[in-house]
Amino acid sequence: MARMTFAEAARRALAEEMRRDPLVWALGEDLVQGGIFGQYRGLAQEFGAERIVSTPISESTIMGAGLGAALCGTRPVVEMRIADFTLCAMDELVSQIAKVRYMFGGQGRAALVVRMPQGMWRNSAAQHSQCLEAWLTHIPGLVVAAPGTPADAAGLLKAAIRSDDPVVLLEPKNLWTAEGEVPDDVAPLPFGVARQAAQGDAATIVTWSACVPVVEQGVRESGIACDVFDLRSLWPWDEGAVVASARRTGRLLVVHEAVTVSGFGAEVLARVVEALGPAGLRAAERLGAPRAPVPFSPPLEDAMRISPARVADAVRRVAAR
Amino acid sequence: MARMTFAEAARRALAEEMRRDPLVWALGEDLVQGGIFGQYRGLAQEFGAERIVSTPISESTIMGAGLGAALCGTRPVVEMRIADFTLCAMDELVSQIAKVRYMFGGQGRAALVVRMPQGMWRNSAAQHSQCLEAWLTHIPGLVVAAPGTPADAAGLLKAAIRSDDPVVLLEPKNLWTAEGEVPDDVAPLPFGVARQAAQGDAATIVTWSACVPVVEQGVRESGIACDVFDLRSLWPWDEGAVVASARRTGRLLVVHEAVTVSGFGAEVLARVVEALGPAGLRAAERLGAPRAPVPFSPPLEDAMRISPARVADAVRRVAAR
Amino acid sequence: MAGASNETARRIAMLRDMARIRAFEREAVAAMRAGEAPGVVHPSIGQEGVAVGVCANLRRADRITSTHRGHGHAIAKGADAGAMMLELHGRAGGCCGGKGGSMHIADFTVGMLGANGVVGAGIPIACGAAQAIRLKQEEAIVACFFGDGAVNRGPFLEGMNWAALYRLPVLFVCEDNGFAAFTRNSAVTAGGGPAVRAEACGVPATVVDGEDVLAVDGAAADLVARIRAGGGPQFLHAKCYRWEGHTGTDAAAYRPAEEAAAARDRDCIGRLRAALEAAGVAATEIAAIEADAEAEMASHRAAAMAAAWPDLGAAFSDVQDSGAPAWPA
Amino acid sequence: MAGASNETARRIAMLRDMARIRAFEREAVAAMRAGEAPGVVHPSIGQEGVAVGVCANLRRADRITSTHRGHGHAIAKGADAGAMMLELHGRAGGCCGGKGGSMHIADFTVGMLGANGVVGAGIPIACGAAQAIRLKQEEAIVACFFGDGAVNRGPFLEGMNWAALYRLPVLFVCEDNGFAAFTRNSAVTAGGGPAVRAEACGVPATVVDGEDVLAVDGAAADLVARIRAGGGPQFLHAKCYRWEGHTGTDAAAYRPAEEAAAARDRDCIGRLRAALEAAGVAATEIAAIEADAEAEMASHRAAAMAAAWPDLGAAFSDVQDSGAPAWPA
Ligand SMILES: Cc1ncc(C[n+]2csc(CCOP(=O)(O)OP(=O)(O)O)c2C)c(N)n1
Ligand SMILES: Cc1ncc(C[n+]2csc(CCOP(=O)(O)OP(=O)(O)O)c2C)c(N)n1
Ligand SMILES: [Mg+2]
Ligand SMILES: [Mg+2]
Repeated sequence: MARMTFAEAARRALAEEMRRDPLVWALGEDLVQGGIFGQYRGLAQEFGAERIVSTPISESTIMGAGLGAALCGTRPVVEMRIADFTLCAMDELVSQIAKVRYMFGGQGRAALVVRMPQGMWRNSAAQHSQCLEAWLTHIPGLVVAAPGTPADAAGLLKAAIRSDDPVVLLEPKNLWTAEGEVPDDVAPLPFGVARQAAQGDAATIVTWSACVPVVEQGVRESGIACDVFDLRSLWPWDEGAVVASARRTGRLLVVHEAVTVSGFGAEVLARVVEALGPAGLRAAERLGAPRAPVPFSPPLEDAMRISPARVADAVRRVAAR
Repeated sequence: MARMTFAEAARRALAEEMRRDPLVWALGEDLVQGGIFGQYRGLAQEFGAERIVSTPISESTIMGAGLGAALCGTRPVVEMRIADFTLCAMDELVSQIAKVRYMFGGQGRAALVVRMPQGMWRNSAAQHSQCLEAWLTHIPGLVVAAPGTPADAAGLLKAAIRSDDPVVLLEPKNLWTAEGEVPDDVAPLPFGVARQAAQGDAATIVTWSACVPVVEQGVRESGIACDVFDLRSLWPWDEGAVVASARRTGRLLVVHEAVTVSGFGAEVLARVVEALGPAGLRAAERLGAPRAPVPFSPPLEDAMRISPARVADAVRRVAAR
Repeated sequence: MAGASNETARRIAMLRDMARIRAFEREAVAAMRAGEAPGVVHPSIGQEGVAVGVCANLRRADRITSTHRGHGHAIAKGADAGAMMLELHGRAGGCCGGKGGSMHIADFTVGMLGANGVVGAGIPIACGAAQAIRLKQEEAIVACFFGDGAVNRGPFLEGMNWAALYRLPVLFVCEDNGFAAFTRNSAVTAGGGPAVRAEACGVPATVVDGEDVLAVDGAAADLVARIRAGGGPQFLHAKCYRWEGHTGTDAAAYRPAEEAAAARDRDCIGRLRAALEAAGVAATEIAAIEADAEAEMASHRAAAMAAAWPDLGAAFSDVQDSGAPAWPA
Repeated sequence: MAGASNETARRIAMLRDMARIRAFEREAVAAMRAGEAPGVVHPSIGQEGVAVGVCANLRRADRITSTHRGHGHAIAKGADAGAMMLELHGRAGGCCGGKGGSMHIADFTVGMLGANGVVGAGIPIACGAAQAIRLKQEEAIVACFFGDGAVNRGPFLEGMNWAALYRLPVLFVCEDNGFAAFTRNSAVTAGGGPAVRAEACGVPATVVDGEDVLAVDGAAADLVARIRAGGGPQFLHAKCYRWEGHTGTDAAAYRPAEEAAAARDRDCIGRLRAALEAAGVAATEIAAIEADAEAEMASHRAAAMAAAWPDLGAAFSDVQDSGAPAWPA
């Protein structure tokens, strides 16, 4: 165990995978310079410019070349810089990468990772703050992972690289510098297994990504003992654990940074209601962002953010039902 | 009233709007040739090549130019050919068009329409069959309309053109040739007002777009009297009517062609559960596509489609709860 | 005369491939019109010389990426035409298990990495394939086919720059049939055309008469040799004409009938036939090749009509390993 | 000598604008480093000559589109620097109500259609703006600014072709400062560069020393005149250098210090200052202009720090009319 930042944990995990498998390589803008969050620092020196490839500002081709390279047997790590820029490569991700195995009847597979750091990061405004995880869970063919701790950043990145499915890894921009304990020998995490962060009978709280520490703190502040799940991966997601808990507590609260409307919280809520029947629950609610772009000004941005205090309020409300 | 196809109703509505307002114009591939579904037939002859503009295969610029043209006071109708190709223009739609008014503090508005015919159409396979309405409802700034009848195709297109908001119009590819009664003088439809297609106390059935006729028939086949709502617009959507009905019937079924996981059905279900509390309902379910791409082969494609028989089964199941 | 007869044999092989492509597509269009092959078929009839002239210079280990109009590329690269015909009919045994259809025809066993329903989408894929080939130190190149319409899409620019920058082993082949769907491409394209655009991004370009398979073959041989020698990407702009409409149901009313008729007079197959006859190959031998091609494809079509539909489970397989869909209730 | 003095007055105005941009950005970077201006600031210090030389030839009715590095374009087009400084501080009264910040600076009242956080995104927008101008028969043109990094994005190709095809009144201005974020752009760009690419798509191109505002002014005057005369789009490739890092916090360790120092010696402001002094303008007059600019921007910064935050309701306004978000519970 060692204490380190999210970025450092991710950096080490990638380095370890690149040492293990010479077919792993990474491509994206400014990678030789270390990436914009330092998550590639030093890797070009160790692995050379053929495996840590700085690219032009050509998002369609960064993504599409990742696919071509996967079809020819390498394991590319496709760096999108931030999730918003993936919007410049959506055809490549959704109509090509996600579908290639299926539409060619299993002849080829897109064994690659798309890293797309997402979410708010102090005052980046509307075009640099989006959370798009719900979109990706809607797309057949994609695995969607969303670490919320440094250890999981490492474990999920390793799992993503070794997976034969295309895996989208949503790293929370706001947590790159957050610290946590990371095992010396990080094992790849299985997809679809939540981490239970707290236990209690009052309610079942589900969250992921940047909201993980916020929810943990908010639940503590509420003083109410709840089951808290950090999903870690959104597709597949740990429906079994969440439904079992909700059956016991009878109360579900899903918290995420993304816009509430058509966010992944809707899917979690809907599945739990479908699984237990509405009568099996006393409360089922979501806490997310209003359906508005993210504003620049600090107090305005804060008004859109999930805070521990808002989580605590919601926990109290749900627990009281 | 006259009987006509969906495509013809839409064609007439656009022609009427273009006659009414010289600032309305359309751009997209093959428009001078009438568009691929005939929905622009004859318009180039009437309005000339400056207002019915055939463009290169440049989706990013078709979309982005629409925005620039709106910011300078015209009202462009942006034709995407099919929704799947919008994936080539997502940055322009999501990070530019949807956000421009907000991020510039109201200085400019994207008063434009994006037409994106969507969904399955006999054996078009994975890259030409996607339903992406849930994505769009998740994006602040966008209005999302989804007509399911020829009359609504006309009324919603007129409303979209006159709206000062950017409106995405999802025309169901499978219904272009479907016929229906269309008023001689089509009025623009207000957004957020559902059409109630049937009445009954057994359950509340919600649907839209290509599933409208399928659900109407399936409910008839079930022999069970239900409230059936064709939402017509998905953002805003007629939460009031649906919640009021579900309060009475206690049973909700949402049916759509899109993949169930993270589809807009999840949002409808979640809102109804949040509004009534889970205890206010005896059943809440969704019927959509499995999380798989759309296959080519007819029997495989049929296995993914919503059919009247599957709707009837679901209605019986929900009504029995 | 071993050289000459080798050369004649090579030309006869090219004629056979062109005849097979044409016969395949004639059957495919007929099947589509008869309602036997579902969905949409984009025939490349008249353009066979490009696919064949290029692929004659490729090895099995080489890869190709293709377009919505991809039957010819697939057959020229050695794909199994029977499995392709099954695929067009959506039947079990189709090269994509019936899940792809005409627009997603593929045969990875011969390096055919897939047709594509999105214009220009093969360009970035080809670039990445070439990067993988380099990383794995394989001896192979990539040929990337696309239409003239694709030169107006962003990925065209990105891919040209990318391939030139990393000096990738890619042969870009622009099949310029003059049309993008129902629009004459010159009506929506400015500047000096595909070759000029490629060169502006650092990819050397060659223009060739795509209706002359020997010219294509000669140009491709030269370019492929340069690429194999480590010379970086090359661009081949092949001018041709699409005899049929955009799809099997498009009557192509947007262009003069004489124009299409004139293209038929320039037939790539007819020209090679004439050249072979002039070189002393018997007309009967050529006729037999063409008859064989027609018989082969007619039998593939009959076999496809007789074949079983795929198992319904195929609709839910090969999506993904983690989080795969369950067979619905 | 009225002509000469008019010309001198014009040059003095250009000097003033350049000095104001530089002073604005010095304050902005300082405010960012002090933690007073939130988020990220991309300074264009050293590149002022391009914005000013181009905008000196624009009228109020003309439009511009801009980039993430847009302060200079905005000020040169006549935007209110005080409202801009408020915006950078996220305060009420900011030109975007505090909702946009530095990367989304805009002033529609002077035709500044907005900075953009997405590289290259202004290119299609400029094309559409020009189409609207034509449809409305307005007398105006559009100037579209972008960096050298943008020439590797797909929309660059699409937009060049589009503007040339429809002969739109657009002046494309490529501000080539040699870097795309932390990467030297020549290391990721193949071929003959921005001008060659534009010409390949049918847009005539001119290359100019962007560190010489008079050269930029002269070239822009010529190109703008051609555009106003209906000559279709034109491309101006202006070579310059970014004195600061990519953002206010980037130390630019990826380039030699001498290179940046050499660029400072070519200072566009210094060169115009020298030219004016040579033309007989008093050094004191020039010093006063620069001092005024500094005083103006210092006072804007002080005003911004004293200004109120926006009303919280602003977070929920101007999203859309139909389906607008409710103030959260
Ligand atoms: C991105 C995208 N836009 C539009 C289409 C619709 N479309 C299919 S084929 C085609 C024309 C393509 O022309 P070209 O590239 O010249 O190929 P050709 O059909 O002539 O072989 C169009 C517009 C598409 N498939 N993909
Ligand atoms: C589509 C997209 N990709 C990546 C980025 C991240 N990014 C912001 S500025 C920049 C460099 C842009 O270089 P250039 O166009 O030369 O403009 P400059 O910063 O030099 O003014 C990059 C890569 C972005 N904003 N948009
Ligand atoms: Mg073509
Ligand atoms: Mg630059």
